Amino acid sequence: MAQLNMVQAINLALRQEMERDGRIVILGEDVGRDGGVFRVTEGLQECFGAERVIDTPLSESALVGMAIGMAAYGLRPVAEIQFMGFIYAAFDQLFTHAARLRSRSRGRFTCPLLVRTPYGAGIKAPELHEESSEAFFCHMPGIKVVVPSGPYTAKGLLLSALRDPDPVLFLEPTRLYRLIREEVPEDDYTIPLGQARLACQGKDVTVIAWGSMLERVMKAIGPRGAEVIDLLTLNPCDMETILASVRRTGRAVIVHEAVKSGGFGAEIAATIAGEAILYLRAPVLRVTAPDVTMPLSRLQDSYLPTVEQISRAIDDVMRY
Amino acid sequence: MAQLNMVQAINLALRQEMERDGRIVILGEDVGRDGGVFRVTEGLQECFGAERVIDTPLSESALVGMAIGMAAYGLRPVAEIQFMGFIYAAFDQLFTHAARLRSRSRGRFTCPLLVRTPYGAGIKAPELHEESSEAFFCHMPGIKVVVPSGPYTAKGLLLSALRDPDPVLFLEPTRLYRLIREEVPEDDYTIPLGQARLACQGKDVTVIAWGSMLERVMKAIGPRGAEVIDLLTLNPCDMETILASVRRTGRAVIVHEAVKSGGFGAEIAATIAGEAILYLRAPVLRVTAPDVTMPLSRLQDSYLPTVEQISRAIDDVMRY
Amino acid sequence: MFNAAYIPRDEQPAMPEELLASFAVRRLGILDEQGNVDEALMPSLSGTEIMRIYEAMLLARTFDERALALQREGRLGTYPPFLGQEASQVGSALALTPADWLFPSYREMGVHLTLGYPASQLFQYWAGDERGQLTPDRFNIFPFCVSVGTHILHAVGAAMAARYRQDPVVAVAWFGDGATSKGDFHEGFNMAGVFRLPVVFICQNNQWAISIPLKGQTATATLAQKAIAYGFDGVQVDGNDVFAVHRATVEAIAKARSGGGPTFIECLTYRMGDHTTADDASRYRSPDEVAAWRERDPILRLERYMAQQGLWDEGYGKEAKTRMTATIDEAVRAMEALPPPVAAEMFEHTCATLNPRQAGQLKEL
Amino acid sequence: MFNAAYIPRDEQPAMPEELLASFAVRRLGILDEQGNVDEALMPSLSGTEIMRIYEAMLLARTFDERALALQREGRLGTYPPFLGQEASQVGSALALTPADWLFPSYREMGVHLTLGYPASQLFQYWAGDERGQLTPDRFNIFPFCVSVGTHILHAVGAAMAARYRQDPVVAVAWFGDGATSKGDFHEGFNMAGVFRLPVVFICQNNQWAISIPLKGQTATATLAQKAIAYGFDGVQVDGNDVFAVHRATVEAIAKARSGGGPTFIECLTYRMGDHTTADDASRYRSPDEVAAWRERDPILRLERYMAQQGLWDEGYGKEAKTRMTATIDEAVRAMEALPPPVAAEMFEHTCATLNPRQAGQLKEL
Ligand SMILES: Cc1ncc(C[n+]2csc(CCOP(=O)(O)OP(=O)(O)O)c2C)c(N)n1
Ligand SMILES: Cc1ncc(C[n+]2csc(CCOP(=O)(O)OP(=O)(O)O)c2C)c(N)n1
Ligand SMILES: [Mg+2]
Ligand SMILES: [Mg+2]
Repeated sequence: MAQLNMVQAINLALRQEMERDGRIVILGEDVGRDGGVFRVTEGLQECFGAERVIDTPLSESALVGMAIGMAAYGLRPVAEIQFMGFIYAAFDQLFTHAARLRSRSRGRFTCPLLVRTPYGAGIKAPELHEESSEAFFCHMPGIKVVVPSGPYTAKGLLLSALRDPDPVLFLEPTRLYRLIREEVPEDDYTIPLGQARLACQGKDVTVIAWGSMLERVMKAIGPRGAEVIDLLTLNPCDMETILASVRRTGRAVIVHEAVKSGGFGAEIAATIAGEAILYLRAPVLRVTAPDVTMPLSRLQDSYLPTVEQISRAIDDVMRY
Repeated sequence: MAQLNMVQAINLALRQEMERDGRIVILGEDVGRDGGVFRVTEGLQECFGAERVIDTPLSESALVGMAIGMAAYGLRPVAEIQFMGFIYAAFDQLFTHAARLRSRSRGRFTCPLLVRTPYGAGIKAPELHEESSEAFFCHMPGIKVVVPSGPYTAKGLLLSALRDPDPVLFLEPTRLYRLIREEVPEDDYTIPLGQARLACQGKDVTVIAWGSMLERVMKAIGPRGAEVIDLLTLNPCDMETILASVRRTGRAVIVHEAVKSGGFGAEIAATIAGEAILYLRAPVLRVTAPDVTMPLSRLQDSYLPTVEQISRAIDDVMRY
Repeated sequence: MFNAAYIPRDEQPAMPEELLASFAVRRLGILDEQGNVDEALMPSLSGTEIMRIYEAMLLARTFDERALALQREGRLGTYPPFLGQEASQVGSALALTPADWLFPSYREMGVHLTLGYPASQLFQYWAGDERGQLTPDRFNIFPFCVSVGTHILHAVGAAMAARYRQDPVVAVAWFGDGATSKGDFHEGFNMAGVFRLPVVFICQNNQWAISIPLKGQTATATLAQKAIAYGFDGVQVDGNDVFAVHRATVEAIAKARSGGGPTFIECLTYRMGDHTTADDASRYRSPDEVAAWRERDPILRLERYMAQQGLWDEGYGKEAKTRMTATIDEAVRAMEALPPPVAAEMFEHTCATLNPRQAGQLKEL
Repeated sequence: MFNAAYIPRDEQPAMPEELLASFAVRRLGILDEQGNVDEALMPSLSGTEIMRIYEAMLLARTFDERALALQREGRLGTYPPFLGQEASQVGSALALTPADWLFPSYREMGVHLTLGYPASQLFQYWAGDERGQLTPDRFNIFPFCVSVGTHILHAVGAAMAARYRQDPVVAVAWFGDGATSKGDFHEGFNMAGVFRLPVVFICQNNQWAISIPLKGQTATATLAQKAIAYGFDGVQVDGNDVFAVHRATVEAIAKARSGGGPTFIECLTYRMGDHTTADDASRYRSPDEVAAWRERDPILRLERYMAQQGLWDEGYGKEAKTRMTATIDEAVRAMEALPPPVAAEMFEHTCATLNPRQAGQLKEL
């Protein structure tokens, strides 16, 4: 077993699965010769050829739309959107078509499409390079949304996603790309989609997070008896794990880096309010970015939830 | 005062405001000669000319993108998206640009743009003609989302929206277009954006709805002591009115026709769970469409929340 | 330092420049309104084959007429008639093999019918039941695409996949003049050009996009010339001339199948009916314009040609129409005999499996 | 009935057809690599004007060099150098009036500087502070657009508004070769054509979109020919020839201002540096290619021409560079003297007023 960072773990998963499954084809801007702007697809074109690792024109809607056609035909396309801030041009193809093809054709055509994209803030890159708009895609029946929290989960989730019969949006927290190294088995292992992970057990408060916020949550909990849930899959969301935990702890704090209003934290809080209300001993708090246009890098630290804010929210619910 | 339906009320508001304000220009597919597929802009091109009521090519992204440029230049464009199911192609322009122009230019350029679109189900039209995807736009700081519930609110809200300094998405429930007639004053009156309306007072349960669901809610409440909140503006949402009511009633039911997961009902329930938990006497229930791809017309009645389902949810929370 | 230094325009004649490249757009027509054909261009079709073409067009029209009637009786929902576009649809459909992948818009029922897609399912779809879109296994026909132009990309993707698999398959997309204004048209055409894919794009330029006439859609004289922007061939074809449409499609498919890349075929035709049953075309176009196009009816001119050739007379015309009507009667009966969809079906195909939340919602039904 | 009736392709030669329309794409070049000009095409510029052009290019280059240096020192964030594109930027910028509306991508700092946009604000922006985008009132320059190609529509809209207001204003959008693949490029061009708007589209075809070379972006031989798809003129210009760029832009602006509609100008140039400071271009292109383009440096060739004309010698070149360096030094000082942004500023411009939720969040800061 090797110590890998997340870029390496994803690269490894792609490489191994491409060896195993000739239907997998990667396409995107700069994914081939350049190996991707984060080097996630580095070496894959050399290895599998330009027919399987395809550099495309600058054309996000076409990237996803073509991949839908390829998936329906029987391939397993992996489309890379260079940064999540450029996925909005492909929104129509994702929502109108990828999410609905199975239903519209009553199962005759399916869309085993994987869309990968670097996601989230914290790298002080230019505008639109640090978006965290996962909530949009969690309101699309038919699409799965997956967010790994480290190299190990990245590989296991990616292998599941690559084998899923339906479209999966795979959001890769850029801040984590090279931040964490973990043991990542060479072996084929999968982490099932739709199942959250208990990052740490506790009985006094449930803290729910995903992606790069998980790292801050782990720093924030300190010695308090916090149970930390690393969601891993946002859609479909493992509400059963969340509810079971909240029913035990009676307290919930949800942390995400997207703006609060309409963020995915709302769905979690709403589900708790609908199905675990009798167990609650405190308000369900959300620690998120404020409801403002995302600023450029110099104000990023003020925009993103901090360890202190998370810690304060935990204190607040504990005090009830 | 005349008895008008919603189509007539919106037409009247547009006409009166165009007379008052030469900066208003309407653009869209079939809005001119044809008067719009629902006849909302009927007669306006005759009245104001083809320079002010502009038939455009079939091009939703350009419709919104151009309107952004026009708004920044100093006009007040009103862009019609023919049906909400075709707005997704304009998602990028709305989210990347309309919502952010003021912030990106630090106030130098603004975007007083109104996007109108027929919205919601219940008319048994073809695929994509009955979408209810308001939640996406409630996760976009910088954009307001408005949903009238009848002819009177339509005119008053539209006049406010037409005078708002920032982009507004105005969702017109197609099912209500000709369903209700109401007294609609000829006079200039506005209903402020961001303020909910108490459709009916009560002290036992708060029911929150908007658009065409309001009509079903009013049928469902019966003699029970329900306080019904007609949201009118979804973003920014009048949480203060909701919280005040729930703090009185201790019970909340939220009704919307969009699918449940990630729907705007989640934000409301989450806010209640975060800020009125101590007052709650029952779970916060959401009555919504199920988390499935929207079916064609023959299954629409099974998909949309019914009067019975709403009524049952009210009973459920009352029983606590 | 440089305060908007404006250097005034000098008073010289319009700039002489070096010629870099030149392009031509051509038009194909074989069968004229009087039923005469250009023998040099006419494909060598047997009498039986021509009768097959004719009957396919007649079937399409009979379906279309019936659908309109059913809609008026409330037995179908909103319906988009294709009256006048039969030559474009049948002529192109007949150029395909069952292995090809088809990507229709919402107005190509003539393509489906020509290939043998069950008419009952077409009615079922337009009655608001998505089971009508469950394409029989012997075809590769994508569901109707209501969001204009967005399916062009799927055709391009299928062509990419077919090439990857080295299958001798061509992807064909049909769309209207309005679709040429959409971003996806552009992105798809560009991809097809860059990767030289086996795909044929067929635009039925019926000259209207609801109430927007062609000149409100584009400033170009033809749609065919748009292919110049993507580095492959575009041709304009008389879309009411089934021989020309057929010939152009056969050529384009052969080219695509042999690695020659994409072709854009503009079929210049006319939407003789309303946009849909929810539309009233008399609000935006003159009866004269419609009447002029009635003269160019694609079936009429084929009948004229066939009559010249001794392949058609009124008796045969009536007998054929009776047969088509019987076929369509049968399809209507079959459609109406289908059990209505049940609510649980909504849950069946959102994903391969239900997630726990959906399962809970299904239980609550 | 009609089971995928496939009528085999007849064995005839490729179809003869009627010619419908033909198109040409032209190329404009005035100043060659040796510094010789085509006198017939050369605009009548005074020595002073030529020196102004030269100094504008020098200022742009000096800014660009400094920005790279600052980035390496961690004083700027990721930065996209425009080395090699000075002629395209300065030549086009000098054709504008302050009343015109400008829509840059992220790589047009040379346009800003030429017009007199404060260099300190450009540095401020690239240091990650959006206040750098607060365009001074005397200009109508939109914020940099990072989402490739999406700003083209804003230029088209501004042109529409200017026409509605009957203002003698032209909208100008700059973008790269990569942007021509985007749907918004297409939708914007189509709208501009249909409404014949006063807009000029300037593509700096620097032949790379990060690692994607031009032939991976389009199957066409030129980008200029894409205008044929929209019914207006496209022209290819030597983008390293400041006189040609200037002349083509002056002509296009004059045409637009006088109601002649849009023009597409393709400036064929080269990105001599990395895509951004986060990129390493040596991964995907050869040093030979870059070296060949170094010979075509737009400043070098202007110096050669000016030397011929007695307008340039090494002494003047050095003196001018010293002045530009001082200007940029001053801008850096000004930028670094600015107070840092404070958190509350995030809340200031999302909407005209704060909503109650935002107000609450601001209080919690
Ligand atoms: C993306 C999108 N925008 C708007 C509509 C509404 N609409 C349906 S058909 C149509 C006109 C289409 O015209 P064209 O492409 O020429 O096809 P035709 O209907 O003439 O066959 C419009 C605007 C739609 N279905 N999809
Ligand atoms: C819509 C979009 N997709 C992807 C990117 C990431 N990206 C930034 S620049 C670039 C290449 C742009 O190439 P081109 O248009 O030729 O402009 P250049 O950078 O060469 O000036 C890409 C892919 C982006 N900024 N926007
Ligand atoms: Mg049409
Ligand atoms: Mg480039």
